[in-house]
Amino acid sequence: MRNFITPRYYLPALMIFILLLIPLFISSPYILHIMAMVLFWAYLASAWNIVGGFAGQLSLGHGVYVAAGAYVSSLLFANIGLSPWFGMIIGGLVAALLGVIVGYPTLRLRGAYYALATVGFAEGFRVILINTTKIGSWHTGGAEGFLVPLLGDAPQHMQFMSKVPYYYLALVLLLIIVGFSFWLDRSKLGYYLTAIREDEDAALALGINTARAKLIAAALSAFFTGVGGVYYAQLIRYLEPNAIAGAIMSNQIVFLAIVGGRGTVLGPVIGGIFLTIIGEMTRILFDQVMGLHLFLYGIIVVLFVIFKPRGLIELVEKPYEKLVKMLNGRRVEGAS
Amino acid sequence: MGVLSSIINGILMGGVYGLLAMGLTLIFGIMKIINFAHGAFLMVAMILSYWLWKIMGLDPYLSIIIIAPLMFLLGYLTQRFTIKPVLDAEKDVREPIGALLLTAGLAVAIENFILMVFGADYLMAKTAYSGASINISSLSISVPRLYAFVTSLVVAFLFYQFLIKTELGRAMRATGQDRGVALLMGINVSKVYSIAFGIGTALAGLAGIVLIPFYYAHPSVGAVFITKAFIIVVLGGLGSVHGALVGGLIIGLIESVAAQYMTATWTAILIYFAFLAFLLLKPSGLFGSRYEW
Amino acid sequence: MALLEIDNISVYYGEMCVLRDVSAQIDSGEIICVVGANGAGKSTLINTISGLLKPKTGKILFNGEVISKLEPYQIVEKGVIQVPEGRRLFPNMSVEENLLIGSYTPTSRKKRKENMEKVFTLLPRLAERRKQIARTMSGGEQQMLAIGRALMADPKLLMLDEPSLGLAPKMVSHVLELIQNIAAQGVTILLVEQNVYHALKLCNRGYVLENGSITLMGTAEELLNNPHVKKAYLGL
Amino acid sequence: MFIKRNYKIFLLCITVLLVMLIAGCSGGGKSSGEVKEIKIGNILPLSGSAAPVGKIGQQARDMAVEEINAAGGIKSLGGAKIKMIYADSKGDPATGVAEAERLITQERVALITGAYQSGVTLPATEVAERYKVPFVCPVPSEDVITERGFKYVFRLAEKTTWRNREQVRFIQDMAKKFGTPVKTVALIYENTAWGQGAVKGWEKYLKEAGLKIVLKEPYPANSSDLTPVVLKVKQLKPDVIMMCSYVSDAALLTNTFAEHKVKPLAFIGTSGGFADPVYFKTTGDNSEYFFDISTWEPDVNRPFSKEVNEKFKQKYGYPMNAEAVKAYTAMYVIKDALERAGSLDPEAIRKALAETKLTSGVTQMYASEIIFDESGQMVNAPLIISQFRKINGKMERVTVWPEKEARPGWKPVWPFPGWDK
Amino acid sequence: MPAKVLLELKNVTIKFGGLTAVSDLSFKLFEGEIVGLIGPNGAGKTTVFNLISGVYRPTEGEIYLNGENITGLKPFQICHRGIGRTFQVVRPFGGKSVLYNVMVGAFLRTNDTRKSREKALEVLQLVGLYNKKDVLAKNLTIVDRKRLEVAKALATEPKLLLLDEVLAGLNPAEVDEAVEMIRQIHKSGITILLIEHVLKAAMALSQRIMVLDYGKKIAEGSPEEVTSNPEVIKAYLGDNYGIA
Repeated sequence: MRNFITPRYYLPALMIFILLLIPLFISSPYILHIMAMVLFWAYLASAWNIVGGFAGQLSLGHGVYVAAGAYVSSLLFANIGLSPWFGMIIGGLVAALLGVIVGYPTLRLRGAYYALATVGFAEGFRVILINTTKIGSWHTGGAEGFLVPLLGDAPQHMQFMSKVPYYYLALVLLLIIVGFSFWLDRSKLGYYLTAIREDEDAALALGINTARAKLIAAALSAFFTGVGGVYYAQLIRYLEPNAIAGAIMSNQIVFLAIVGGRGTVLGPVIGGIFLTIIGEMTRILFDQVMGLHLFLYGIIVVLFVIFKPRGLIELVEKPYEKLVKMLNGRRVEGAS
Repeated sequence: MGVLSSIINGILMGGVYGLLAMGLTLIFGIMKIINFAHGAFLMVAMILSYWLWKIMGLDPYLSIIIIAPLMFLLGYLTQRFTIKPVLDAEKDVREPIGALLLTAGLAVAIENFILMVFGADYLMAKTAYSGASINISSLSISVPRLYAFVTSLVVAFLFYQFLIKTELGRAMRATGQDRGVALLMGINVSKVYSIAFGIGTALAGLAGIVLIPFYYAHPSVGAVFITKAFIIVVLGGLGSVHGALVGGLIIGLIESVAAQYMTATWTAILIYFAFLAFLLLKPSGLFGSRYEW
Repeated sequence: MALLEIDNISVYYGEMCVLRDVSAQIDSGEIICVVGANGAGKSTLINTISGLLKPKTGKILFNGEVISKLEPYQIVEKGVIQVPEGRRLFPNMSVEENLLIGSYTPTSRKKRKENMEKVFTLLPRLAERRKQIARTMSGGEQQMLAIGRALMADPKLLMLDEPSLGLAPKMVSHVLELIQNIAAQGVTILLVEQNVYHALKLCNRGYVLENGSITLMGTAEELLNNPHVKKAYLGL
Repeated sequence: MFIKRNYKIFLLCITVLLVMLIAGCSGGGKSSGEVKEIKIGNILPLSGSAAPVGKIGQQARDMAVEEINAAGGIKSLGGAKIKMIYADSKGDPATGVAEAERLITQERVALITGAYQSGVTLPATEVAERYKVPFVCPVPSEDVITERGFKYVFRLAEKTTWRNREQVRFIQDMAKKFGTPVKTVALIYENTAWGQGAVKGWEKYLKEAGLKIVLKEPYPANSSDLTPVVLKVKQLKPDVIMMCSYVSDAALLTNTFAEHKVKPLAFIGTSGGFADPVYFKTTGDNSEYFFDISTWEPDVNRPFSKEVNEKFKQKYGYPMNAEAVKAYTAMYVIKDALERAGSLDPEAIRKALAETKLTSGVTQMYASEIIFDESGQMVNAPLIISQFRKINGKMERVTVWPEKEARPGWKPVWPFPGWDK
Repeated sequence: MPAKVLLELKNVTIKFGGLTAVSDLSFKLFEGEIVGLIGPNGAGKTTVFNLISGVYRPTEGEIYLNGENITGLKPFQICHRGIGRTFQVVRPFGGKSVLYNVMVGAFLRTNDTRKSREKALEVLQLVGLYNKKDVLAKNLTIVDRKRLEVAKALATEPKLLLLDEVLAGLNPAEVDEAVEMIRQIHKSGITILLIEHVLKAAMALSQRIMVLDYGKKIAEGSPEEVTSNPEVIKAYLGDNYGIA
């Protein structure tokens, strides 16, 4: 019943505020584009985190859902003119359906077997995507990829000439997924998923329908990932099966979440921001050295798995708590 | 005749796949880790073998003497300094996947390290026998593939003998069957892990060496083979050595024979479906059992 | 001098204390038993001696030498051998292979032939079934093999964790007889049992472990007649 | 325990990484002050599997820029020097887009060139179009690149299907000339955008020519074994085998054909892998008498060809390839346009590019006349057929068709003489 | 007083490979009872629990809860129908707080986080873990882990609670505490079936005792009847305990 002016509330609010203001101070579309990508990757990592983090099921094939969302919405857009805004919902739902189709048989598998199965599904899906040039009379482009029609400034179709709307859209998506994760963390489903991650047999004995809970998690994760795919499709406007449904996409999502701290609300966000920025910087700074930036990427993942398996969140959490305490202390002092 | 040719070819390639999968299955059987860096190790061996051939004129098959121990060492050190700490930290975790992630990270790091150092060129050791073939009427058998196949079989045989007959091989199997009791038998399990990872890596290396006279090495060549190796070990049963060999032959045959009736890309899809079917319906594979080792 | 001296050790699982300030000693040639309820810490105790767990405080000496910092394989090398609870054979290996693994350490490897002979004389059934795969054997045979496997390591101190567990009564007495025979050959024995009577009948001295601490010690007779033991186990 | 002990090491590693980045960052941003410099952005695959071709393209451009700058830069702009800003696309479309954004808005380049892969070029050119920054594509050939009604995209390269058209013309020409009727064709192509594009062209032009396609066989670009494909072709005994492959699969196909002694009238490649220097290294004699289509060969009978190639060889240790020549030529096309524009205004540059009519100078090594049509597509991009021949024990690409551009004194060998050579 | 039959096992047998772990076991549990299931290690007690709670499916025979055949149902379905259980080897969700652990159980009967928390806190009071509600489960002592185990099961609001050796490993003072706790639980109207090794406590608690040996029921009756049964003494304590 205290007032809301405690650091616990105003610090996050401040952060969101800063993020909202950024486009006012940064005019460079490139920086905005990169920042949109950063937020986007953080979003994808968070979406993966629902099944990979909370439920502890290591999916290595999330590229499939990005592709599903991207292709479904873009095909509807190109062929029947359906706005990607609606496409987001349909793309997300199709991805969720795919998540259920993939998850139903595979989620019975544990640990490494599940990971392998998701790799298998993703690879199979990618190969099919490459070999399918037409669905009915709709061209998917096969390996040539699919060009999303460019309409210029068409807000009703999620297309903008400026990068600012894309930035805000990514920010909104990220806030939604963080809000969702926050809710999930405190909800029945979240408790159930965590219980499954910690000990599936014990969870069963507590009356948890573990198979269903995992499936719901998989569907939710796929849904959000699919929605992300729709965003990607409108931002990049070119869908290439290998880039979008391939191992690089799938692995990247996982790496971000791991480095950030899987199973936590903000870990994947932090991981997404940290690694994407590092990736971008190394790529620009050392572009004359082939492979360096991915090498560093790999090394960072290795270092984190070895030394900080719970992720960056661990490093951020304590200083943040301290800051909150410090600010809290000051306020109290000031008040008295 | 065409079918016969493709059967022969399938068997020859299948042997090499089997050799690669054997290392993967060994590491899983003993350490319960799926090594996502297996393909990267294969690539390293291919590149090393190529450069030894290129610079010193060393025939790839002779370079085994140098590269196999080197790969063993690489695997040994990788396990000792990267995987071991992760395994130790995850001892009490019910389903440890840290090691799996670690190997995935390692794969990315190794691939790009090689890219940085050696560049991305496609390399193939063009030996005297590289393009040679044995022709019996319209049937032709590729000589380098034949060599690769025979080598794979010999290595598989030796490896099997090693597991059955030697003290260390026995200790490895024991560790795979029951790590806890292996400790009580005076087996230095941590060292056995390192050796197993070393041997697994060396097997990947051998597969790389036999490939280099007819296949092209480049930093991402591992990806071509690693998925196939995953499929094979699941088919043969994770942890099963002969399963890996048989699985390799099956995949080789499917690839070769099925491609006569459909396009090569659809063969790939067919194989993925077979893989998923096995994972879902018979995850223990053809030969796997909990007591494999 | 005591063959094995446990000096005030405490063992933790994470932050949970499973053994608290446990001290005990075993002299050469003794048969010692540790009795206690499920979860009292008996297995933890012998696993700590074997080096699978490291004490947080205190130390363990074997032949006057600190072994509590050594790795399990180094401890085995010194002749401290454990027959784990539930046999835990290498299920996919033959009887012979299980025995061979038993003599993995370099020292015991040298005496492998000799020890194998010994084991086969002691346990002729194993000789008959050399080639049988371990998991296909009956519970009693498996326990025999587990003990035989331990003997291959040429133990100075043999620790048995609930060897009677899940065996038919006839088999139980057979196993106990076997343990006595082994002791007669000069092997010091540390026996962990829930079955109080069996255990105490066999041994010279015993310790009672309760909730991670030693609450009683004494000769077998003392313990058998101790009302506390009776109470704790019988509720009489 | 190990974890704790190494916590500091870990922190150190991360710190070092960050410091490195920050240091690098502050060092990287200092390029705005200089005047008299024209920044040209170049998106290339500098990492990933296409990195080698990215590298040779970079070298060719560097050489051209050096020459242009040494010769006094852009005179109409007061002798301003050209400065290349290279950006790595990793061969990934999303990265290509980000890089195009960066080049345009951060580096403020006057124009962009690149991006080798069609898959990267497609979205990257779209970015340029949006910002109204001219984009010169020397290499990417997917038809659609110049078929989107864009105003700022100019392509020096031929369209994919033009190659297929020329290949078919070549077959008909040879069949007539040597009296060996060609009825059936097998198409083998790697199954990515490029191969799938090629097959469309083949289908169209082969049909027009009345030839029968007996096999249409796509294979995954990273196949571990192509024997199955080869065996399939062998069964069908087509008159001509046409291939569209990257280098590893091109070599793999060639060697496997040799192993199984497949003997059609002709093997015809579609540049790409067949034009890669690695191809000869790894196939040796096996590729003798194969045909390949390309836009340039070291021996092609065109002005400046020899000289520039010699210089390049001196500089980098290996000869140019068609991609390098296109990249090199593109720099001169750009120079010419800048010279005529006399301004860095994108609209002016665009206009100058659109009005390009280069009929002299080193660009002759690529084409005698460089003109863009309204779509920005170069008209009549040159195409030639070469045959792989063993000369003094070494494999060489010998230009044999069309006759006027052929290496003097050399004629195509048709039909394929067989493997026992 | 003719009480209602809550749980009934009819000729339940389970075989693992060649081994018959439980053979032809039949018994009834009446509403409101506390029944002890005792027997030497390896007698099949925990297997009986696994059968009732649905971890294993019997090879033969049926299990009824409130007259409903629950044979072959999945563990979570059985839990829904009102059977809670603890594990002999405690299985907390180690990385989470005590409260979190119990809330997982409490969510079975509610979808509301607040209600689940209330229920969990109530249960924690009952088992005496309230003060440790924010401690990570993996940092608890053995005693507290057992309490937590019980609390988790209780939070699912079972009609029947299966307690697997919750007293094992406790010292006498703790045993007394735990016995008191179980009595409290029983008082709140929950039927209890407990596996015990510590006979004293089992007998003090149970109204009725069943003795299992080699998967067979060898005796059944009041604690006094059972402890004086020579077969039980033989099975449980060894052949000649009485003589020594």
